[in-house]
Amino acid sequence: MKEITYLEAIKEALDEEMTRDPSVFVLGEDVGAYGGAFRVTEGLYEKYGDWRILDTPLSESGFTGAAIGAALVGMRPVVEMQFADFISCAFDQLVNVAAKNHYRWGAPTPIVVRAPYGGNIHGGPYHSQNIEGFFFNVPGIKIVAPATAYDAKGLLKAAIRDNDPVIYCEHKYLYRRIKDTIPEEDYIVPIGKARIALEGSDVSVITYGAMVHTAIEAARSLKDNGISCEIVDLRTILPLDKKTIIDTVKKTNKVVILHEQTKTGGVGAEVSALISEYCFDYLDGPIIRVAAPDTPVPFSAQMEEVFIPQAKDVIAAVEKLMRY
Amino acid sequence: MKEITYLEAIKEALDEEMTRDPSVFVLGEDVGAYGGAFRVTEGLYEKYGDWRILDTPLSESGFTGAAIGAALVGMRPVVEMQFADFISCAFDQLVNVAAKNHYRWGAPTPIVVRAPYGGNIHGGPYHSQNIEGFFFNVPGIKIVAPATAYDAKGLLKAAIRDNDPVIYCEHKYLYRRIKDTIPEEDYIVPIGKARIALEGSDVSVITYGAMVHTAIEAARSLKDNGISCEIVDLRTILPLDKKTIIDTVKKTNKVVILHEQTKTGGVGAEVSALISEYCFDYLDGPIIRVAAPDTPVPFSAQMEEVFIPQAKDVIAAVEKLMRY
Amino acid sequence: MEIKREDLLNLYYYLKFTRRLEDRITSLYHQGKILGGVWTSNGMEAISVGYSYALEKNDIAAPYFRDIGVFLVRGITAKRIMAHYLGKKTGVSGGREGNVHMGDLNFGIFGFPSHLADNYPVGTGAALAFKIRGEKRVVAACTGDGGTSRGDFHEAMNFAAVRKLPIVFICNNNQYAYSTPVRFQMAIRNVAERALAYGMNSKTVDGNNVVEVYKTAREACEIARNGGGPTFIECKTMRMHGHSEHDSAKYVPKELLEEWKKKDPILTMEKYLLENSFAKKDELDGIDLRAKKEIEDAEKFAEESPYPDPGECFKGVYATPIEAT
Amino acid sequence: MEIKREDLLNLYYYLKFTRRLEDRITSLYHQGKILGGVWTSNGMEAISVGYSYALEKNDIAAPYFRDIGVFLVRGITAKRIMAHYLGKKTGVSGGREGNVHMGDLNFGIFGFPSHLADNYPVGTGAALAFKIRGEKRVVAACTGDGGTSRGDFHEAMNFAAVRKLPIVFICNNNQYAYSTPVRFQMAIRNVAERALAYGMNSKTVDGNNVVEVYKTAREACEIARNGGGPTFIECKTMRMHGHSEHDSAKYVPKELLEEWKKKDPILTMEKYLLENSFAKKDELDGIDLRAKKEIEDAEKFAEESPYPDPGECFKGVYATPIEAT
Ligand SMILES: Cc1ncc(C[n+]2csc(CCOP(=O)(O)OP(=O)(O)O)c2C)c(N)n1
Ligand SMILES: Cc1ncc(C[n+]2csc(CCOP(=O)(O)OP(=O)(O)O)c2C)c(N)n1
Ligand SMILES: [Mg+2]
Ligand SMILES: [Mg+2]
Repeated sequence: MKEITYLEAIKEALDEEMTRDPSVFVLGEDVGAYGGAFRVTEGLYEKYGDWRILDTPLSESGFTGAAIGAALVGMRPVVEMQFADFISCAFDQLVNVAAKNHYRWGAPTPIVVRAPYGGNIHGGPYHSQNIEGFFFNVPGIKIVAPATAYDAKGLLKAAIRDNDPVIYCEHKYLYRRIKDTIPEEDYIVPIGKARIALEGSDVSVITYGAMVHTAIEAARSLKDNGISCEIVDLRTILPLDKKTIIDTVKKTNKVVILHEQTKTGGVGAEVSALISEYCFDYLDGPIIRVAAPDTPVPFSAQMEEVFIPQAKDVIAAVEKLMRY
Repeated sequence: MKEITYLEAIKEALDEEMTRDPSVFVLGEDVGAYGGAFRVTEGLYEKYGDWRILDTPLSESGFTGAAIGAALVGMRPVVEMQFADFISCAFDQLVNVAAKNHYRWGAPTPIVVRAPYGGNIHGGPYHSQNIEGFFFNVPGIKIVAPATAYDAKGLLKAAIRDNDPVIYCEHKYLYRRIKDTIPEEDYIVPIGKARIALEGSDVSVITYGAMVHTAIEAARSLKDNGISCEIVDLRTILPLDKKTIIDTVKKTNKVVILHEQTKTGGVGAEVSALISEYCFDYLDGPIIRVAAPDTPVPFSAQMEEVFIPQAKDVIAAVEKLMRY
Repeated sequence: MEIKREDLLNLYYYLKFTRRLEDRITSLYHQGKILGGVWTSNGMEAISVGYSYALEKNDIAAPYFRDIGVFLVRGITAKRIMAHYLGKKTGVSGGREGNVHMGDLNFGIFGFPSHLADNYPVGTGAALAFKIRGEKRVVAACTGDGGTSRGDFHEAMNFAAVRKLPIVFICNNNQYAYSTPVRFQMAIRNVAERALAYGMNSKTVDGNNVVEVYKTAREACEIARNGGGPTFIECKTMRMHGHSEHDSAKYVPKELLEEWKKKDPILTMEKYLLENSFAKKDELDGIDLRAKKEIEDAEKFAEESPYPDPGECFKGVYATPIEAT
Repeated sequence: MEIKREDLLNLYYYLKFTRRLEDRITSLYHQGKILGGVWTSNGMEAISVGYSYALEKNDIAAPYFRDIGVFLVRGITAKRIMAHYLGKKTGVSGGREGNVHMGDLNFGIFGFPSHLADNYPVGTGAALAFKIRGEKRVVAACTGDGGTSRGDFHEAMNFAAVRKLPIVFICNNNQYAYSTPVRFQMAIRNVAERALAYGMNSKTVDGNNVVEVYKTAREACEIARNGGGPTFIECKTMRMHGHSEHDSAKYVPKELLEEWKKKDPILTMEKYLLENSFAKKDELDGIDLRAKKEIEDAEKFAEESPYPDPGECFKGVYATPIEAT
């Protein structure tokens, strides 16, 4: 057992998978000798060389398409977007080629697209976006978003071994801010399974990514007021783990959905709709969503703070629901 | 008053707006002398010439970007996607340039992107997609989707006069299949306002686009069984007309949401979540979504028929809800 | 480069096979038996046949939608293709897809995504895999003149050139993208000039001469296979029908069609074979008959095949489905 | 082309102004007063200054992120820029944006979208509008060597060439895209060769020579203005700092930096002005002082300016908001 950061967990997963399976390789901008904009691939170039830690020209569509083609002939490419925001340039290849290959002509496309996403780092509109919404209505794509270092490693390994295109949302804010004690031996975190980040009985807070930590902060403070929150960390966003969602609602009968993604058309809408469909009789109050407002991510610290959901917003939502 | 098809309504809106305002122009593939793949611009080239009905090279990102730039200096470009499916290639320009210009630096971007979308025409995975989901989580974009010839004309005019980027989803299935009697004089249908397509009291069916007609078909048959449906045609998908949605739910207390878009992460999820948030106490049953399954649009008629929601699916959902 | 007589006759066979198959598909479409749309390679068959015949069994083709010849040359049966067009269960895609939107990894053919030029980057990826693994395999990827205006064309060409990938890029320059003539698509004379931006070798060939297409592609494949990097091959031809069967193509000058009619790739090949005594007329007729027969069988097979089970709609989205919870 | 002494001194002033402003921004960043990141045009100022000085008031600039000089030349005050960097209410974007992500239609400057080369298509659109309306206005759009590998570069260049649009495309070739040297980005010698694919005229100039950049851009603008179509101008230079202030740029050989240090655009211009007797040293010092003073005032203004109201976050998404219902 050893303690590593979220960022180190990602790197370890890459390193171990590349050692285990020669078909795994990484491509993207500046991932090579430089080690990537966030230094996630640092050291891997020296170990695996120019063709397995492969610098590309500045061309997201081109190199994502190339990853797809390599996957079709047996490789397991991991694409690094320098920032998740640039995945918009590769949208067509992901949505129309990768996502549909298997359905259309039976060809698995085992690619992983690493998307360093999320705000709270003063990145402004183009270096802070949550991009899961772009792909959330696209059948054929899988989306994961680890909240802990443990899951960051286990989900990336699972994603690499998975036979479908997986968008791996790694939250930039968490890179060096959180740590976990990780087993020495190989493990994966299965795609499609949420986890209970905190057991509780009064209200369920369903969330993922960096917001899991915001939820925990809120839960701590709510506990002091005698309110017990159950926190569900979705981990996989597409497809959603319906069972865990349904189970928690049946247990607590009250739901707050929390995400950093903007509200309209966010993951929370789907979670809410699922609950209304499957747990209507178990609900003791409205389903409240705490999410970023429907705006781009503003740059100034003052504005970004009201953009990013805070623990106090979660607390207010829970308290409102408890009064219900 | 005169009767025209949905397709003619679109063409008339273009023609009248181009006459009214010299800053309106159309660009896209084969829109010129050829009149567009669906013949929507037929005749306009002769009238407005090469520079206002402008054929572009095959380059969706390039010509959408060009539309944005033209809009920034005072034009009101209407981009034609040959099929909505190809909008994926222009995704970055729409999401990262058009949608954010006004917020970031105060510059309005009055472009309209005409997106001939939807299935039921044996088009298969690449000529049938519903693309509203791509943009539904993108603040700064507006999305409209007319269900009638009257609205097709009025919404396109409103979209052209609007100062924001509007994605105008025109349903290919409706082009020549429906007609309306249209006033001779100029009119618009305001963006952001839903309409009650059918008044009713037992259950609300909230829908848009071609599915409005499916809902009407279902409502007719349900009426024979003594069930009265209220049909809400959203018309504008982003931003949603919350008031009309809330009002209908308060009236009927039972909701079916219907769309041709695939279910997960669809517009229906947001509508459902809004209802849970704002009308929880008015609900007499779960919110049921009738939507396409989470798959690409299959080609064969047999499969496409189970893909596209049918009146019988709506009837089954309503009946289930009535038994509730 | 010498070509064996056997290969010449095969090329002739595939030209005929492609023509006859698409003619039949067109008829079935007009009879209402094929739904959606039909796009053919009529008058352009030499390109898909020529470049795919240049590939070895282990190579990969990443075709575009006028490349039905690739499917035949690589061994997909007319039966499966015909059933595919009819939306049958026994077709290449089992009914999930239609027209040239098909692919089959067992035959080294990537599915064609409708979005033009998308298969250029995808093709580079397979070439990259071969390079990484040190395999002596190559890729041939194709698009139309229209597709060369797309960003994906640029990104793929550039990447292949930088990394010297074993790929041959084919461009079917049939002088139009739908209704848009090449002069409204690009301000250069030959599409091949596009390659200058990447420092890539290029060739412009007569796309109606299957032998020339084959030879040029074959040479480019050998260069690629031996580490010499990519080549771009522009095949000049003419689209002899409308863009699709919906389109009467009034925008194409009649004289242009007249001129190119004389250069029909099948006539050209027939003449070449006869004049150089590679074959006699009756041998060629026999070959034609073989193609005709196969297509008749294919049609029968397709017509008799069942439609897919509607429930198939729900299957196959993921290669690794998540267990339902 | 003759250049007036006044223009030469203006060019010198803007070079100095840009350098000093960015130097100050860099300091403030290291003091923690500027959040996020800082990217500068250090050593490359002649490009943004030169090409934007070539524009007329009514023309449009569509810059990229090393083009802060464009903002100064076009008349945006250092005060507003400094306040923008500090995230203040009085800044160009009122706090909604940071660093070179700013734009202002009143000054004919399109906002820079981070996605490189996105401003190439956007630029063509403004040029198209001018052509449609018959206005004698031109556009200058800029990107880096790295940005030329993107699809949007290709689609914009091609469209501009086909439609002979009044646009001048500038490329800042500073030999690296972040850590990636040009040779791993493209297999050509000069980025200018990219233009061959579009039948577009191109020039390669010394990007550290502001007079050369200005003259070449000015000539290209006049060609464009008079219906002669677009030109692509590659400005060779060297990025003298890291990609951003985060980056120590160890991957750049020291000798390369040494070599280019000697070619510093300000030194080059100073030498040119003195040797050709356009100005004396003290006059230049006076100009420098003027820039220095403006920046000091700007900093004071920015520091004293209020932060934006947090509620601003919710405003401005739409130009025509839908009445709340
Ligand atoms: C990205 C994209 N945009 C639009 C289309 C619609 N479309 C289908 S074929 C075609 C013209 C293609 O021209 P070209 O590449 O020259 O091929 P050709 O049909 O002439 O063989 C167009 C515009 C498409 N398939 N993909
Ligand atoms: C589409 C896109 N992908 C990635 C990035 C991240 N990024 C910012 S600057 C940069 C390198 C740019 O190189 P170049 O175009 O040569 O400009 P330079 O920084 O050298 O001036 C990269 C990769 C981006 N801004 N846009
Ligand atoms: Mg063509
Ligand atoms: Mg550079």
